[in-house]
Amino acid sequence: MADSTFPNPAVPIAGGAHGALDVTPPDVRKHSVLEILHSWITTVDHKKLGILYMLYGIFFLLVAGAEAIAIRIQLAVPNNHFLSPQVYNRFFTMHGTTMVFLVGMTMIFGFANYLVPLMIGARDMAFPRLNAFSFWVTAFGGLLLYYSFLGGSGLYGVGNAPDVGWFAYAPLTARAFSPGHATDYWAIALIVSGFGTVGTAINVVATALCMRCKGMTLMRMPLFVWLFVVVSGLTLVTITPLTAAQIMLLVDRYLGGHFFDTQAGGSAVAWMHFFWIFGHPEVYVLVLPAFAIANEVIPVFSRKAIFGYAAMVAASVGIAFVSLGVWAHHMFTVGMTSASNAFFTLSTMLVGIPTGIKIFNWLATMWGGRIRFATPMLFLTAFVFQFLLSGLTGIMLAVAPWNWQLHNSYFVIAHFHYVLVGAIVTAIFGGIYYWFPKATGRMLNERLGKWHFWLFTIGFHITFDVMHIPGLLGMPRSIYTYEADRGWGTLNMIVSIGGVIQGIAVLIFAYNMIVSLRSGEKAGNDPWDAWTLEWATSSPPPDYNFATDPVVSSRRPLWDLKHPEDPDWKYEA
Amino acid sequence: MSAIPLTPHVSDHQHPWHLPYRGRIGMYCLILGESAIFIIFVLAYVFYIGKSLTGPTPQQVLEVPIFNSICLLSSSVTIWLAERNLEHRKMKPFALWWALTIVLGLIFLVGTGMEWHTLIYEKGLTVSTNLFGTTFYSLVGLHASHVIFGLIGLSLVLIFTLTGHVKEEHAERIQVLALYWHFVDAIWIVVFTVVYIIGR
Amino acid sequence: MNEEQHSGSHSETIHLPAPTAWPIIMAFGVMLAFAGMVTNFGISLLGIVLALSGAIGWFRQVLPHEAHEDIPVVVENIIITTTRPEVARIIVPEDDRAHLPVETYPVLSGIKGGIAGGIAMIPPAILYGLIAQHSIWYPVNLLGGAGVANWRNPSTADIAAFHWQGVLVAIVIHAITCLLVGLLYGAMLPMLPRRPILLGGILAPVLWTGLLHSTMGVVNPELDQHIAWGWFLISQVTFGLVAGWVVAHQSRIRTAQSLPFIMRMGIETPGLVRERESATENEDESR
Amino acid sequence: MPWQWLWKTRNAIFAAALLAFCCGIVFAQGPQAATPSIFTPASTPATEINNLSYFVLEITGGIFLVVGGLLVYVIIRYRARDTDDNREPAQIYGSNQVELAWTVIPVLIVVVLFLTTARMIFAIQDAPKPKAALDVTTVAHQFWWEYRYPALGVVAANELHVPLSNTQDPKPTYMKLLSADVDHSYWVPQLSGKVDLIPNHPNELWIDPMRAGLYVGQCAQFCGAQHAKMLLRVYVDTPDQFAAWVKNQQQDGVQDPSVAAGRRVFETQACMNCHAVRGTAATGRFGPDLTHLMSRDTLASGILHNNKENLRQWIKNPDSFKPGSLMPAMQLSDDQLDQLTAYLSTLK
Repeated sequence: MADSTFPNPAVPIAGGAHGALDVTPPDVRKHSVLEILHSWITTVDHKKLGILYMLYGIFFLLVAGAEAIAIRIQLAVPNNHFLSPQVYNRFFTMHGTTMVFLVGMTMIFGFANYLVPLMIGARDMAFPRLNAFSFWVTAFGGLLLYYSFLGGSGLYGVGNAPDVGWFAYAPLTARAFSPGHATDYWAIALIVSGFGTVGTAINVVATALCMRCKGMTLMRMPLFVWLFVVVSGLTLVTITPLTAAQIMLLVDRYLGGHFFDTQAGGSAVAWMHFFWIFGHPEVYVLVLPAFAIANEVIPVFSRKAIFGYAAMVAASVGIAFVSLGVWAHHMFTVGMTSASNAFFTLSTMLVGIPTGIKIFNWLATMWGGRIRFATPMLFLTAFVFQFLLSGLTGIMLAVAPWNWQLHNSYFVIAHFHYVLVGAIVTAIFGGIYYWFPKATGRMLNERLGKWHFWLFTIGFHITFDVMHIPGLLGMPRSIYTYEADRGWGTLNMIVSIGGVIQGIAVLIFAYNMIVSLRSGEKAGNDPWDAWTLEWATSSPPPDYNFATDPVVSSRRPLWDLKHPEDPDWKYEA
Repeated sequence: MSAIPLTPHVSDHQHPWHLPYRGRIGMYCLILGESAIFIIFVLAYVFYIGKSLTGPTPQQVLEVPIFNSICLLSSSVTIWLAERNLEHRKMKPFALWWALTIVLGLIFLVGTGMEWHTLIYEKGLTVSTNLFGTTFYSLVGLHASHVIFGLIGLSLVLIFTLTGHVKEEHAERIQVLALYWHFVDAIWIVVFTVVYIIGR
Repeated sequence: MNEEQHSGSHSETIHLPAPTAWPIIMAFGVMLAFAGMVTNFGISLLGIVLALSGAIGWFRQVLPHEAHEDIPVVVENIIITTTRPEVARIIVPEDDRAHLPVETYPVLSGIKGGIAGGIAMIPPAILYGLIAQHSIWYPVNLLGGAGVANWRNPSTADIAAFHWQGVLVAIVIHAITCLLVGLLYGAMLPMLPRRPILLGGILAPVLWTGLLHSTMGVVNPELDQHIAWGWFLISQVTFGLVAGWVVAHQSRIRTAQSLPFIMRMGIETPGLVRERESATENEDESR
Repeated sequence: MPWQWLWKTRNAIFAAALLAFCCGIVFAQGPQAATPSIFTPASTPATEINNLSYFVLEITGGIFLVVGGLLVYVIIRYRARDTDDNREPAQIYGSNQVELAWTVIPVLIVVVLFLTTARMIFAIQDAPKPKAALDVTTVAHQFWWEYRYPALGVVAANELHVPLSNTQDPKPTYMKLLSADVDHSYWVPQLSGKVDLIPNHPNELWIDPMRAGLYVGQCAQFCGAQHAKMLLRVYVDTPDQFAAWVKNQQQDGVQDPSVAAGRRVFETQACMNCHAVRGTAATGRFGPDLTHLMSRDTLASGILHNNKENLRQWIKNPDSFKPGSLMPAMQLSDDQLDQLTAYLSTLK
């Protein structure tokens, strides 16, 4: 690694700045179906595993989306009988659990797997076999969870899925109130997929710290990689408490323990603490990757460097730390002391400061740029707007007295769907439009993409803007139906219509992926005129990513090549 | 070996490019996650001290396992001595210290097993007896399971050493395993303090 | 370190970790081992056997040497090019506002000013307490009242008495607010025209008092009921004047008003950096 | 050209129009009389929260206008145009001063918001309890509410009666909140914020309703199959009404010999294992106390109007109204049903 010969002197191209790289064309040998299947099952390649993660996530996005549509049909009119209460309770439990653990977590780790090694100029993850194990154990955990629909009470019982809410508050999860195995499925499936999550988190941190190419110092890493280091660190200290709580739950259910047995002096509130010690940072585990995508897409489409790189890193680390001390804002109504309520109000509001810094920095990045509104940028612009709104409703919820009214109401549902759909899913869509050409070599269809964007965004706002209102009018969450005289009917009908529009948009997206994969426009290695290392190799990248190890000297290595007269390293040094 | 010149900056070529060992970073991450699990169990234990509605209480049944603890904690020293010997390519002392570490760990496990046997069959404390039983067996059991996993790893290394497969170049990997063992020992200090000193 | 990934890349092949089925077998085994808890013990047993065999197979993959396969490299030129070959610069006109003074105060001066002002506004507040209510605790409790438990409809005597929580909360609120205001002041100072005494001493306190006057009913109604706005304004102006005086007596630095707003904001961009460097060079020469 | 611009942004305009249309529907229809809106408070805690919420709404609304306005400005002003000169824009890397400024301003806003909130938390949560306060013990069950008035010797179910309060002579109601099984949450939005009912973890809640009338709400913590039909009804009575209600509730169950057959059914068919009728052998505690069943407006925790036909249907098959309810269908014959209904109808 020590010598630095220049085997490929730059070839001048008329009208463009330039550099040169060595790569290979993709392997063109014909394979049988079995061979291809075998290669995907046995692969330890971070790119293939990343794609597997994404496909798995998209599959469960459709499943959990279908559950959401069923839930919305049930709630569209008062006293509906579309779903029985039992089925409704299973659906909303499975919808929440699936979206958080099987869609959110897998998709973000899909991005991490595919992009982190490419962005830091590495050939693979630090532990490639652990990477494969992590994916498969997560995947099997998800399948186990859904197997509960078939085998809820053991193979011989009537099929039922978990129905205790994704938060599974004790003592509803005790044997006395949840007989059969439905709740066990929930706990066990999450423990199993938790192994995979922890494995991948370890892998991402080790990759980012130990596999960087020459010259890629920590303060030159793309913000995307930085954010994923923070996310993985946060995952390590949040998924594990969940696992601990699930172990306690299983001790209670299988060995007759009393952790959450209120009859024997156990505490139902202890479960809430343990769950939210996981549950709240988990929100940041999911939303920081959305920031990561924004940090890459917004600068490229604004044609400007990110504003305040160091401040962005500091804000991300700050968010991670503060997020560990805010969990009890989910518990303002359980009867904590007034001093605790005040403390958690303050700590929750403090999260608003680093997130505010991030929004301002994105705005400043766009300010003075030449913003191209291609589909990825459309999604990321909507992301900034929607994230701003969800942050503001978050401030409202942090105000403990107001939270006593809003907690567990549809206002909360609207708020966190604003974060999860309006910020995270929107950013992930943007990210897929942005990196799909890199992963497949073909562009996603721009026209279908615009349809997807506008239908999805309009549907989103119809659903979740309106959904705040029934919460303010007293509608609690998790109810399978409601009385006709409460004045919630019309609002819920509108919300449901919006949900269907979003569903259509997601189907358009799935169609777009299939069509573009077969016959999309050829992408070339750098379709967006971008600046990070993944665009310095062919699309899709060869198995070994880079034929020769890259060497970088700034945060935007490709900018340096494209603009030798104004390179970043001159400024950063 | 060649490199792609992505506008290399002059100063970059003067410093050797050094990155941390991935095994060590991975183990630190694992330890971070494991610590979080233990923190939750320890918090649960502390929270439930004195909340049991029925006996027996810790004062009635628990005896402080001093010999056990000394064995486990001294195994941290022996494994450190083993590491030092490996670095200096002294394979025989390495194997000796390493084996001693395993023996000390085994003594600890057997001690814990005897303690549990007494508690279950003589003093009538099981997981389902009361809150103390639930939290005690969970916390100590969680730690014991880590000791077991550590011992399996240590034994594998010992087997490979005796068959002559372990060489000096594996020192880094073996140090990673030793790191895990140090962690298990350090956790015992916490568990010991909470269960046998604060909780008793 | 990183032996198999990064070595030998100069040849026609590259070592990559070999594909292996052991991780998926182990993953399936782990899942089955757990699934046995909800189905049948036999499934757990099968899972454990699978997981163990997976672990052993995996072990043999990495020990004593990690298995890898050789991927042939075909060298192809990749052209890195852009459709926008030129970069715009922020143009800084040289004659921009050259008549304004070219000196201002460093950011830290704002913090110092905030501390000094915070200390200076205590005497007038205490004086008000002594004159109006014969108690130095009166203004303290008004400020700290939010943190004192059970503080509902307090009597004047209540407010005039000593409460340690009130003192504590008042000190914290006072210190934080003064520091923050000072910091904000220091951060924005280099962007704004000078006259810190006029701006920070008179204008800002008047605006601030007006803002508080309109919102205090919600923020703290007890304070709102008992407050003497005249005295409040005096305290605020004291803060502003002292803070401004302290700032004004800091040594000045040169980055100043001859530059356009964008440079006074401290914006970092290639063109401006060069400009700034050349400015400091000129400065050195002139000295 | 403005027309071109309009054409290009037709999607955005379409979206805005659709949103405006939806909002129109919402506000044209307006909340109905029975809507438990948090913006129509009738009790001190709810009123104070209402005032606080307007204050927070103003601040967050201001932030939204500023930041959202900047975003819209940036999108319009800095979008790539056809007249683009095809250069990269000037690269700007950051500014410590600007970062500092937009860090400190949010911190100041947080300080103000926090102080306001903290004061309100202490004011509501730690309010001193006046001597005149009425004590009620509320016990939540899957899926109904039990109300005990320890000082008055009254046990009621599902419909809470409390006296009217006023600022001169406050007569607040202090509720001790308990749970018999799983977590529940007490939420009548017009009277106060919600407080959870957690087994082995007593909580407290106070209200001082200033307007007489009926206030509705429902359980706000998922508690099992029929969480949705665990409705709350709080009747705020004038002092005279309340006194009359208490007087009636304090009496034993009516003993009408003309319905003795129904009473026999009640006592032989396991009804009395779960339900109590004071003055009889029935002392069950799992289900609602039925001593004054007919003094209530509703059945089954607020989901059915209380009349003979509904009562009969409910006894016949509770699952047809509340699938998953813990009350079993007793497989009574039609005669038994008629007799039982007749008996229960006398329990005024």
